[in-house]
This record gives sequence, structure tokens and C-alpha cells, in this order.
Amino acid sequence: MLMSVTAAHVWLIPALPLLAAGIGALTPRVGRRLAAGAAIVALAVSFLLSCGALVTALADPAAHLVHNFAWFDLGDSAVRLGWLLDPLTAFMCVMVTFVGLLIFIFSTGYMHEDANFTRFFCFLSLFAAAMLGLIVANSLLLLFICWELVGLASYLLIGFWFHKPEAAAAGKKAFITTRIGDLGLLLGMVWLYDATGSLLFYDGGNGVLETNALGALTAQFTIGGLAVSTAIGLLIFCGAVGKSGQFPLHVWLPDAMEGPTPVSALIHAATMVAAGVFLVARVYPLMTADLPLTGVPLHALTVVAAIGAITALLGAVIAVGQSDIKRILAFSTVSQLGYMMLALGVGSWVAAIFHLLTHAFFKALLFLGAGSVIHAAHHEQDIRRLGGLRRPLRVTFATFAIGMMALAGVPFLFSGFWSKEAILHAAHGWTVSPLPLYVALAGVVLTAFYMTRLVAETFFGTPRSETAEHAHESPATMTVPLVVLAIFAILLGFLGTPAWPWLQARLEGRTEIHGHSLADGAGLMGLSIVLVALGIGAGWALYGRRPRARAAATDPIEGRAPKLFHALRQRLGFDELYAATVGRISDGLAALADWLDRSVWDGTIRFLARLGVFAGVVNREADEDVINGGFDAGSEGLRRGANAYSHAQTGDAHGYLRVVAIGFVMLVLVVMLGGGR
Amino acid sequence: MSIAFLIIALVTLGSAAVAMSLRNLIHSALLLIASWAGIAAFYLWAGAEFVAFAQLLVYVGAVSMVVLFAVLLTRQSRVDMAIAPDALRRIVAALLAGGATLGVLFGAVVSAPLPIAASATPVTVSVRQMGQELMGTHAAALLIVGALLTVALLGAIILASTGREDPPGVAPPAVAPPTRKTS
Amino acid sequence: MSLSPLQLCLLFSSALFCVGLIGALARSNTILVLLGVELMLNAANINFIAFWRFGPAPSPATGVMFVVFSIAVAAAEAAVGLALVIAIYRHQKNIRLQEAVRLKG
Amino acid sequence: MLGIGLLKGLGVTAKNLVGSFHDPARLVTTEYPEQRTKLPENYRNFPFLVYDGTAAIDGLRCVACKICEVECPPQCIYIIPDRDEKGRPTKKPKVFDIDISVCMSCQICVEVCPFDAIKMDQQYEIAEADRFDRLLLKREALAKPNSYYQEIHPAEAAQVDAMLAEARRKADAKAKAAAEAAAAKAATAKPGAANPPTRPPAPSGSTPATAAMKPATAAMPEPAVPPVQPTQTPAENSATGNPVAPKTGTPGA
Amino acid sequence: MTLVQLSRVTPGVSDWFFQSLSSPFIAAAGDSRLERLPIIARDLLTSRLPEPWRWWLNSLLAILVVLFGFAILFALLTLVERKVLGRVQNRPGPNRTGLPFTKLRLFGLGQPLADGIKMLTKEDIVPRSADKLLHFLAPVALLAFSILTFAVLPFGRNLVPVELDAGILYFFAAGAGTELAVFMAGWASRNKYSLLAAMRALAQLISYELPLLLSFVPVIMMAGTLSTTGVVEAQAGWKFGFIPHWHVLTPWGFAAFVIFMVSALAESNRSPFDLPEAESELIAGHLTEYSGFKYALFFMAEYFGMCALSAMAVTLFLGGWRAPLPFLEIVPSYVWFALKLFALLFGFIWIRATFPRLRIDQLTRFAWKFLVPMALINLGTAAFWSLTCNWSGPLQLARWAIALALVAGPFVVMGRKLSRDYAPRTYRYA
Repeated sequence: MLMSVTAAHVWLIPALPLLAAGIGALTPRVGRRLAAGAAIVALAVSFLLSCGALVTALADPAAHLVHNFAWFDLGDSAVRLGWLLDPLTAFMCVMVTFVGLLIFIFSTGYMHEDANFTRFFCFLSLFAAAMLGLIVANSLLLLFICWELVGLASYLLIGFWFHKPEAAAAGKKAFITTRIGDLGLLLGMVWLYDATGSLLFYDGGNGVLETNALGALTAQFTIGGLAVSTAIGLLIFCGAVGKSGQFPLHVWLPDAMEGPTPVSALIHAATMVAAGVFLVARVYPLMTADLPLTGVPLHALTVVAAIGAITALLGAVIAVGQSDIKRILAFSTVSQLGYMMLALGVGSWVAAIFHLLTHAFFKALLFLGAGSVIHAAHHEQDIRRLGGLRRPLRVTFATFAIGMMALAGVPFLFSGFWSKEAILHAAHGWTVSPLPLYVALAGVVLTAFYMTRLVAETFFGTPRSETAEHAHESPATMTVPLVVLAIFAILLGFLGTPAWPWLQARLEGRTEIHGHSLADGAGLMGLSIVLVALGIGAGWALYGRRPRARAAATDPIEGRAPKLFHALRQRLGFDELYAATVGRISDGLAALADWLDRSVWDGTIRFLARLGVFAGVVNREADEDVINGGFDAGSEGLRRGANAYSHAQTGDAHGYLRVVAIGFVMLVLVVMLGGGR
Repeated sequence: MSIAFLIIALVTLGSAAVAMSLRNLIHSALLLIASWAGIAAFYLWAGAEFVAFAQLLVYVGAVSMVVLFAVLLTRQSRVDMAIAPDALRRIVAALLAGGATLGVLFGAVVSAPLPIAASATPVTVSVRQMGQELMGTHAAALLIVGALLTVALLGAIILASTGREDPPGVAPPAVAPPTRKTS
Repeated sequence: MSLSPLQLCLLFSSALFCVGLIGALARSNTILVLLGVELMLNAANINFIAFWRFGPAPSPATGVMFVVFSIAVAAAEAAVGLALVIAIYRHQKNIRLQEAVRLKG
Repeated sequence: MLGIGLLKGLGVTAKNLVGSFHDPARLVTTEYPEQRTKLPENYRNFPFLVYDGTAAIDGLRCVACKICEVECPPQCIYIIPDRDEKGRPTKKPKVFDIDISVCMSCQICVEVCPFDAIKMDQQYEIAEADRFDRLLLKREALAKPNSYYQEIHPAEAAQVDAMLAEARRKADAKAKAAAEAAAAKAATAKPGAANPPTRPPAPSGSTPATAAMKPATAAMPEPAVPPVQPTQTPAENSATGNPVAPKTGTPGA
Repeated sequence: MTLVQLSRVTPGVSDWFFQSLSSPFIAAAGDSRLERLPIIARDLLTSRLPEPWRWWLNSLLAILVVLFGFAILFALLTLVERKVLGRVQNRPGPNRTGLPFTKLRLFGLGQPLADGIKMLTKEDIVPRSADKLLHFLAPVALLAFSILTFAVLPFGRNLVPVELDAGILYFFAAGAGTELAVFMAGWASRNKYSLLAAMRALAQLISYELPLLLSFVPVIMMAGTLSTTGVVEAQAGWKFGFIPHWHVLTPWGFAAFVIFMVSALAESNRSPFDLPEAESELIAGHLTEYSGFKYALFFMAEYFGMCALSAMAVTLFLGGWRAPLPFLEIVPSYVWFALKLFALLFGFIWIRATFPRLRIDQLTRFAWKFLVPMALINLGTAAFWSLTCNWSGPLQLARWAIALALVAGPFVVMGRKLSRDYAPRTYRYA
């Protein structure tokens, strides 16, 4: 049965979590087991279906299996939606459902004491449904709907503890910031529909990602000499920038860590933030359509690469100065997403997706590990106040270390190494500019450095607070997902090694695999290994060798470069910058609107009202003297007449009925005698 | 015209007429039910099977019950049963009005040049046809009737309810003292 | 004078109508008045069926449909009417129609 | 959940239904006229008269002493003692009537009878069409053999029999002593003493039994002899278990 | 006034009416000899006759066979009921009355006969102030309405007395008359208990008529016909060759079947819904003033109603006369019908043996707050089922899951509520 999952069936994958969300919404607060059970079972079945879909997709990796249908008709044109099944969809589905499943299970332990347990699972299921819908959508419109639903679920989950003002504010911030990007996506979508008359990705030759439409798009030019496809691609990329926390709009992602940790793991590390990368990968034919054009001022992918590079470096730099365990991971996410964007920009979308998949696993692992630490340490998140957790939290430490090494790119054994390597090679091969490669290499050092710092501060040394001393290992519902994720964080890398790039081949729709020996890129690989070693070594030298003694002790970097560290801690002042510019402008606009409202519009209305009152007074004077007299006389007459007539209204139903009967007889007689026949 | 029709008509009219003149309300109601059953028989005779059964179900099954309940719920004392002072006058007036109506109607029916069916064979309507007609052509009417019935149900309940806050059906909470109430 | 089946049916229905009318006019008991009205309604239904059966019909099922709807409405009418009777009885302790002449009370 | 209880109930009845076909322990009904349940030994309803031997009237233990007639609370016993031609009492009842429509089954007659002559019956099929005749039981209807008594009240009967035998043995011993004291006189008393000293008041010894009864009745006024059970030794009382059960109403003490 | 009588008075004019009545026991074609046994037997008797007479005799035979069949079934059912009740209570039940004037006991088979003789010879008491006519008419009307319902039941392949296009509607229209008869009985007795019981009975019958009617609407919806043979036809065939297409084997069908059977229990005044005749509360209710043969008629009507409703349940939900497995089709269809009917009747008895009587407020609450909403929701479930009839593969599983959830969810939710309401009540003054 599983083998027979086809494009017409993939809608079941998001439908089941949606059903679970519905059940969760209807479950009373005491129905914890029901809500959690429904969510987990639904996602597990979705996972099985995804595996079936993967089998179907891999049978013919080059094909884009679609199932389109008309949603509703608008006059002549029908709005059509559809489901898509290709290796990209299938891999993403398997990843999302599997990671999601583990995180759901983890949540049953992590959220166990929360009063709104059922609501949490309802939201989680809603998120999973929206995310899966986004993945299987074969229409930009459907993708956009799910995109917004994902945003909604993210907002709800960040603000899950809405009684905390920071959480509520973070939720709002995330929602509004991503909305800025979504506006671009919406505009791009509208433009796309205007230009091609369809929003379906693949539609047997008529879809927007197929040759006909792309040809039409690259043939037109718009302001500044840009090809229409470039403009639309950039607008769509705006959406990706917002959702994936890329450079100008990255500010919401670290704040989103106010949500419960499983949420951070699922949404803001593994899946949702990857949606931007996925979006760009999905519309990759559109993004690359302008590459053959020469003489255009800008290619869309150049922008992508630039943004990716900036973000990758920026995230890594800021992460060095943070002290909140989840914030560090959040900035590392920003940085890694930058890597993915960079990979997309330099033309290797398979490397980006490869990194997306591996990153999803080890970042989920890291976040869940952090969740386990936080849970164990009674919601203490500051690494300066932790320390020495290596011993009490054995499983957590082991798995967290695996995740850290995967993220840092420790060679050969860990998946992160292979996917990062793929990106570096792609950047190396980019002919436009060498800068991304340098940025990426710098990022490698920084990543290794701050991850070493994180592990050293958290797990080594001595406990530096009351709570850290009394930490205890988390329950099995939390550790088992960690172990599973750790295993995958190792194994997944071997699907895409340069020697046997199975994943890449399948994603590109090839069935044969062209491996090449490791020696081909040995130079670059050697360099990156050296850089990783450098980063780890520096981190260990600064933080591991002489561990922090007290929570309040100054950071080694702070001691050496206080200003730099302070700037890093303040996240390079992006929030303040936005508050000073965007915030100030919008405040001014609001004040202006207020003034206009109060003085100009109100004044006018007040004047008109006065005028009306005056007219009323005049009218009344005329009324009472002239018109009323006439009416009085008329009313008196009517009253008398009615009085007289009311004597016929006896209230006796019989009388009425009698009159009706007699009237009827009269009428028929008149008609008959009057020749009405 | 067949004997069957005559028998049906006579039974229907006779039971209706007797029902309208009896003093005993229950007997009246039962005779009226017989009259309604007669009308159902007429429908059957005319070939409208479905309508006949619907008539039986609705009138003999449901309306009759409502009527009997109403009769029993409004039991009258002997004083009420006494003939009202102006009864004779009203009866005479009623007979006059009814007679006049009857005469006029008879005259109209007899003298009217009524159209006759084009084909001698009667049309039969299967239940399936009726259902499709009901859901297709008359779907709007069906919806309206549904709404009407719902409103009538609610209206009847509101009219006939006594307005007590605690209906006897939910006695247990009313009987049990609040302290001992366990779920 | 020979009568067609249609005319016979119509005569039957008009007779039934008049029986209902006389009952409604002559009886003082509200229930019986209501039943008289109900009879008149039934007489009308008979007409529908008669024309459906013996007359030229616009479409095969129209007459039957009409009666079905009419029966449904009549059921609603009976329910509401008898509920009104009960309400009147509660109010004035009898159900003489000629005494129910005041809207206020 | 709604319905689980209902299903359980259906299961119980189904088990009963099926079980009644294959499990005789479940189907406890006895088909009355054909089958009868064995009555418990202590069941009693109306009195009857015990006779020894085969002759119903002659073997009656009753001596018409009228104690029961006097004691009977509802006064349902009517006795006329028999007299011979000379007017002497023959120590037999001429008339012994019990009106069982009046009798209240109190067993007082049995308690007071010094001769173990009246006992409680277990006959319960006494429905009659004529209330005044058929429910007034005559001497002939009342008389039942000692074997019947043994059958319906085995334990009690065994005790009574043992007691009577003991009394008879004592009487015999006394008679024997008297005979030995008067040994020189003659050996005429031998046949009477040849009576076996064991208990059975079997049908075989009807005449000896009556003969044995006579000394007992003759000895009655004497304080030691009367077979009223409470005079037995406590040791014997506790050893035998329930010798007094019928009287004290403590079965299986 | 049965349909047959009605048509008898109009032989010449409305010939088409004959066709619509469609000669009872239509000749079968292509079946085994055993299957056609009733028709062969009938044709032996009537085939020689000229046409109009033959039709009359065929109709008469059909009526007689149905009436006698069910009368005998009634007689046996009283005995079986008493025996089963006895067995459930670990008694043998009546087992002594055998053949008269012999010693043969025959497991008490003579009991119905003895009961009949007793009933017939008892004095027929009519209260002095009773409404004599109605007092007499009530049992007659009740029995007549009960018998009328047998007309449209398909007892076997081609064995349906009257083939009506709106057969199911006819069945329930005829059944609606029983309420009237109960009321007549209660009112005519001039006995406060009787009247009270009649009112109770009316309330109960009306309350349960609603779920009864609503519960089979899904069946009509799925079968697309109101004719009884059509419904049986719609349940033909086997899925995978061994799961019959009976309505009861679908989620909505099972729920509808249960609702139907519960309502049927109440409609036929059977325990645990036998409030109108509750001896201990209403001194047998509207039957108080009846004795002798009239009383027997009431009982006969009750059993006939039970049989008719069971037969209708068999027709609507249990595949009518269809065999459960393909190879079992060699057993004639009427035997299958009888077997299913007996099974349901046994269920009635079993339930009577198990459950105690409900209180009147529980009774009405159960109908209005549980059965009616369940039946309405079930209608939606059936609509879903019919909309998704072409789902396949994993969707088929999803269809089952959703339909089951639609049935089970409301059941659990409402059942919880109901169970709370039925919790032992606490009395303040007791």
C-alpha cells in the first residue's frame, strides 16, 4: 500500500497533522494524552506516507509527478492548485516528518508540566501540516497560503508563553519582520501570474517553471534593464530572506528563541527557516533563467550569493559574543542558512539542499540537547551560569558533542563536514567572484570557535550556579530522540560524499552516480580541515583550558577587546539601528496621521455638524407652526375614522371567517355572472 | 366514475361531517382521523402512492397525536361544555355561509369548461423521480419548508412551555443537595 | 348532464371544504375550529391531486410536489395552532374561540 | 463508556442461558410431583402418633394420659381414654383427634409427652376439599410406625430408641434382680428375661416390647427412671453431639 | 382497510393499479427448485384457474400464508420467550403442557394452545362507564395496523406480498396507526391509570418514532430507493468474495442498525422500554381494563409489531433474504430470512431478560438527547460515505477511519454526558 503513494495521494501527508490539530483544538485541557497521541500518530503515519512517496519519487527521479485540480472558477479562468511529487519534495517531507516526529516525542517530556499542553500540540500539528503543505504544493498560490500558515503557527508558538512580555514581543517581531519579506513574495506572485497566467509550478509544459514560461519571462525587460524573471526571482527571494532570517531581516530569529525549546528546534532551526532555502530551490529554474542573458546589470543569483555570504559571516561573528545557549544556536542557524543561500547563489542548489537536510538533523539535535540542558537546569539558559554538566548529563553531553562536531565540520565522520565541503567546492567553482569562498572559509573558523566555546562553557569546568549543580538527566522521551538524531547526524553525511554523491544525483534527477575521488578537491578540503582545527583549538585555548570560575567572571575575549565584544553582544546594533531608522520613520508617520486625524478631519466634521444643527433649528421652527397644524387636523380625522372602523374588529375569529366566506361567495358570483369565464 | 371513488368520498365526507357535529371531542378527533385516512385512500385511488403514505404518516401518525394531546391537555369542565347563549345564531350563520359557498363552488365546478388530460393513461411518478424533483427543481422550496418546520417546532415548544426554569426532566440536580452532588 | 372524473373530484373536494368551513364557523371549541381549517387545507390538496391525475399537468410531478409541501406545512400549522390552543387554555381556562377576543391580558 | 455495562449484563445472562443447558448445578429446579427434595430433618409440621410393632392401634405408645391435650395451646387435641369392660383405664386412647386446621405446629405436645408417643410429622401434602372432616385427623390416620419415625427423623429417633432401650434394660435388670432375689421360688420368669438386652424395638419383638414397656410405665412415677432427656449426664450430652437437638432447637451444637 | 381490499372494489376502472400491485409471489426464474418451492406450491393450486380468479386466489393465498405463518410464529414465540427467560433465570420454563389428553410433554409445546384456550374462555369484561365502541375498536385497530405492515416485507427472493414503490414509507405509515390504537384503549377504559399510561405510551412512541425514521434514512440514501426489494437488491454481492455488502457492516450502517433496534424496542413496548404496560407502576397501563380475548389481541399485536420491525431491520440492514456467504446460497432465501428474523427476535428476548425498566424521564431523555442527535450525525456520516464511494488505496482506509470517528466520537461524547445523567440519583428525603 505504501508503495502506491502517488502525487494524487500526497495531500494526505499534510492532511493528517491538520486533522490532529483539529482534534487538539477540540480536546479539553485535561485530554493531554489524546492531543499528544493524535499529533504523534498523525505525524508517524505521515512519515510512513512520506517514505512511500520517497520510494515513488526515486523510481523516476527526473520526473515531476503532479496532480492538479481546479480550486474555484473566476469567470473564464480557473484558479488551479496542485500537488507535486519529486525527489526534492520527497526528501523534504521525510526530513520534516521524521525530525518533527522526534521533536513531538521530545515535547511530551519537555512540556509535561505545562498547563496548556493540548494547545501546544494543536499548534505543533498545525505547523507540521502547514509546513508539509508548503512542501507538497505545486502552486505558488498554495505554497503562499501554507507559507502564511507556517508564519502564523510560528507566531503562535513563539508567543506560546504570552504571559511573558518578551515572548509576546518576540512573536510580534517575528510576525511583522517576516511579513516584510512576504510582501515581496506576494508582489512577485502577482507579477508572475500577470506575466504567465498561471501559478502552477509544473503543469505538463504550461507551468511557470517550464520552458515556455521561462522563455517568455526572460524575453521581457523591465526598469533598469532587468529581465522580468530576475525581478520576479528577486521579489520571491525577498520572501525567502524574511523567512530564512537572511541579512537585513535576520533580527527576528534570535528573539524567536523565547518560544519553548522544541519549537525553536523544530521551527526556527530545522524546518521553517529552511523554507526560504526550499523556496529558492523550488523556483530554481526561475532564478537561473537569466543566467544565459548577457548584458543585464544583475543576475538574481548574484544577489542571493551576496546576501548569503553576508549573512553567513554576520551570524557567525555575532554568535561569538552571545552568552545565551539558545541565542548562540540561533545565530549559528542564521549563519548556516547564509551558507545555504550562498550555495544557492553560486549555482549548486543540491549542495544547499544537502546542507539543509544535514543541518536540519544536527541543528535539531543541538536545540533539543540545549532543551535537555535547560530542562535539567531548571530553565537556566545562560552559559556563564552553567558549566560542568558533562557528568550529570551523560547522554545529553554525548549527543550534544556529536551535534557540535557536525556543525563545526569535524572531518570525515560527521555529516556537517560533507555538506559544508560541498558548499565550499561550489563556491570555489563560482567564476563570478572569489569573495564568497573567502567568506565561507572565515565562517568555518568562526563556527568551530563559537561551538567549542559553547560546549566548553556548558559542559566543562565546574557548576557555576545552584541550578546547574542539581542538574539531572532528562527522561527517556527526551533522550531517545536525541540519540536517534545523533545517529542520523553522523550517518546522513555519507549519502552525499564526493565519492558517492547519491543524494545530489537523485536530487538532480539522475539515476547514475558520478563519484570522483576525494583527491580531486583535496586542497580545499585540507584547508578547511586546518581551519576547523584552528577554530576548535582557539576555542579550547580560550575557554577549555582554563574554565570560567564564576558566573560573573569576564569573558576572555572581553578582556582582550572589550569594545568589540560589547558590539558583538549587542548583535552589532541591528535592532537599535532598525529602531532608529524604520521605527522612527513609522513613528513619525503615525504622529502625522494622528495630527491630520485630530485637527483637519475632525475640524471639518465638527463644522459640518454645527451646520446641521443650525439647519435643524430653523427647520423645527417652521415645522411646529406651519406643518404641524395641518397634520393635527388630518390625524384627528383619521383617528375618528379608525375609531369607527375599529368597532368592526371584534376579535371574534368566527366573525372574520364568516366575512371571508361571504366575501368569497360574492367574488365568485361576480366573476361568474360578470362573464369572467 | 368508479364505485371506489364514491365510497371513499362518502366515507370521508360523512366522517368529517359527523366529526364536526359531535359533542365528544375525542370522538370528533378520531372521526376526523378516519376522514384523513379516507383522503389518503383517495390519493391512493388517484395513483399518488407516495402522497398517500405521507398523508397517513403525517396526519394519522403525527397530527392526530398532537390533536389528542391538545384535547386531553385542555379538559373542560361541564360548565364549559354547556351550549353558549348565541350558539344557535352562529350555527345558522355558519350553515348559511357554508351553504352559500358550497352552492357557488358546485355551480362553478359544474359549469366550468375544465381541461381534460391529453392522454388517458395516468402519469405515474416514481419515488426516485420525486426525490430528484425535490432536490433539483424544488430544492429552494425544500429548504424553506425545512426552515419553516424548524421554526414551527421551536415556536410550538415556546408557546406550550410553562416558562418554568427547571423542567421536571432534570430533576436530579434539583433534588440533590449541592453538597452531596458527585459526578 | 354527465360529469367528468375531474369534476367529480372537484365536487368532492369542495364539499369537504364546505364541511370544514361550516365546522370552523359553527363550533366554539378552538380545537375543532382548527380541525375545520385543517379539513379545508386537505380539500385543497385533493384539488391538486385531482388536477394532477385528470388534468393537463405542466410537468409530471408538480401536483404531487405541491401536496407534499402542503402536507409538510400543514403539519407545522397544526403543531403551532395546537400549541396556541394550549396557550389560550392556560390563559383563560377554557378554549372558547369567541372569548379569545383580547390581544392584551 | 456508555454501553459497556449493558454488554456486560448481556454477557451475564448469556452465561446463565448457556450454562443452564450443560451445567446441572445451575438448573436447580426440582420437578415437584415426580422429584422431591429431601426435607431437612428438623422440618416439622403436624403431630402424629408413634406405634411399635405392626398393629397400628394396639402398638400405640400413647397411654392417653392427656398431658398433651392439656398443654396444647390452641387446643387442637382431643383425647378420650379407653376403658375396659370393668371401667378400668386400659392406658390406650379410645379417641385421639388432632384438628390440623387449628394446630400451630408448636411441638409442645412432643415436649411434654413422657412416653415419646407423639412426634412431629413431615407430611405436607394435606390439601383437602372438605375443611371440617378431612382436616380433623383421627386416631387411625395419626398412627404411624416407629420405622416411619426413624425414616423422617433418624437422629432423633435413634436417640429416643436408645433411651427406651436403656429404660427397658434397667427395668429388665430390676426385674432380673427381683427374680434372682426370689431365685428360689421358681424359674417362671425366665422367658421374659430371655429378651435380648440390645436396643432394636424391631417388628420381631412386638410382644416383648409391650412387655418391656410395662415396667417402664410402671416405673414412671419414680424419679430416676423417666426418659426425659435433660436428666441425662452432661458428659453424655456433649459427647453425643445433639441428643437434645429436637427439643432445645440447637442443632449441631 | 387493507390495500388488497381497496383494490378489490375497483377492479375495472384503475387497471394500472393492478400492475402497481404486481401479482404477489411473482414467478421466479433461474433459481433452484427449492428456492421456488412456495411459488411451485402456489401454482399447483391456482394455475388452472382463469385469469381474474387466479389473481384473487393468489392474493388470498399470500395473505393466508403470511397471516398463519406469523400467527404460528406468535404462538411459538410466547413459548420460546418464556423458556428462554426461564433458562436465563436458571429455571426450565414451561415444560409440562404437551399434547392434550396424553402424557406427551413435548417440551411444553402445548403451552400456547392452553394459553389460547384460557384467553378465549375468560370473561370479557367491559367497564360500565367505558366508551364501549372505542373499547372494542382499540385492540382490533391495533392488530389490524400491525398486520398491515407485513404487506411489504420481502420474505425471500421474489416473495413479497405487495411490491410497492414506496414500500418502506408504507410500512411506517401503517405502523403509525398503532399509537392511535393505544390511545383509544387508554381513553376508552375510563381509568385514570389507563389514560396516564396511554399518554405515556404516546409520548414514548412519538419520541422513538423520530430516531426510528431517521435511522433508516441513510439506508434509503445509499440504496436510492424506498422499495423494500430495492433495498435488499442494494445489499447484493460480496466484497473480496466473503464480506457481504450488508449495510450493517459499514460504520454508519452499524450505528443506524443499533439506533433502529433500540427504537424498535421502544416502539413495540418491549422491556426495557415497557413503561406503558408496567405492571408495577401502572397496573399494566392501557391494558388494565382488558381481559380475555381482547387482551390476547393486544399481545398478539405487540408480538406482530415486534416481528414486523425485526423483519424490517433484517431487510434494511442485514441484507434481507441474502445468504451471508456465496456458497451458502444453495439454502433457499426464505430460510435465510427466517434465520435472521429468529436471531433478532432472540435478541429482543435476551434484552428483555437482561435489562431493568427505565424511568420515564430517562426514557425520553435517551430518545431526544442521544438517539435523535446520533441519528442526525449518522445521516452526515452516511452522506460522507456516499460522497467518498470511489476512494481507493490508502484513501479507503482514510474513509473507514473518518467514518468510524464520525460514529464513535459523538457516541463517546454524548454517551459520557448521558452516563453522567443516569448516575444513581441522590434523594434528599429518602
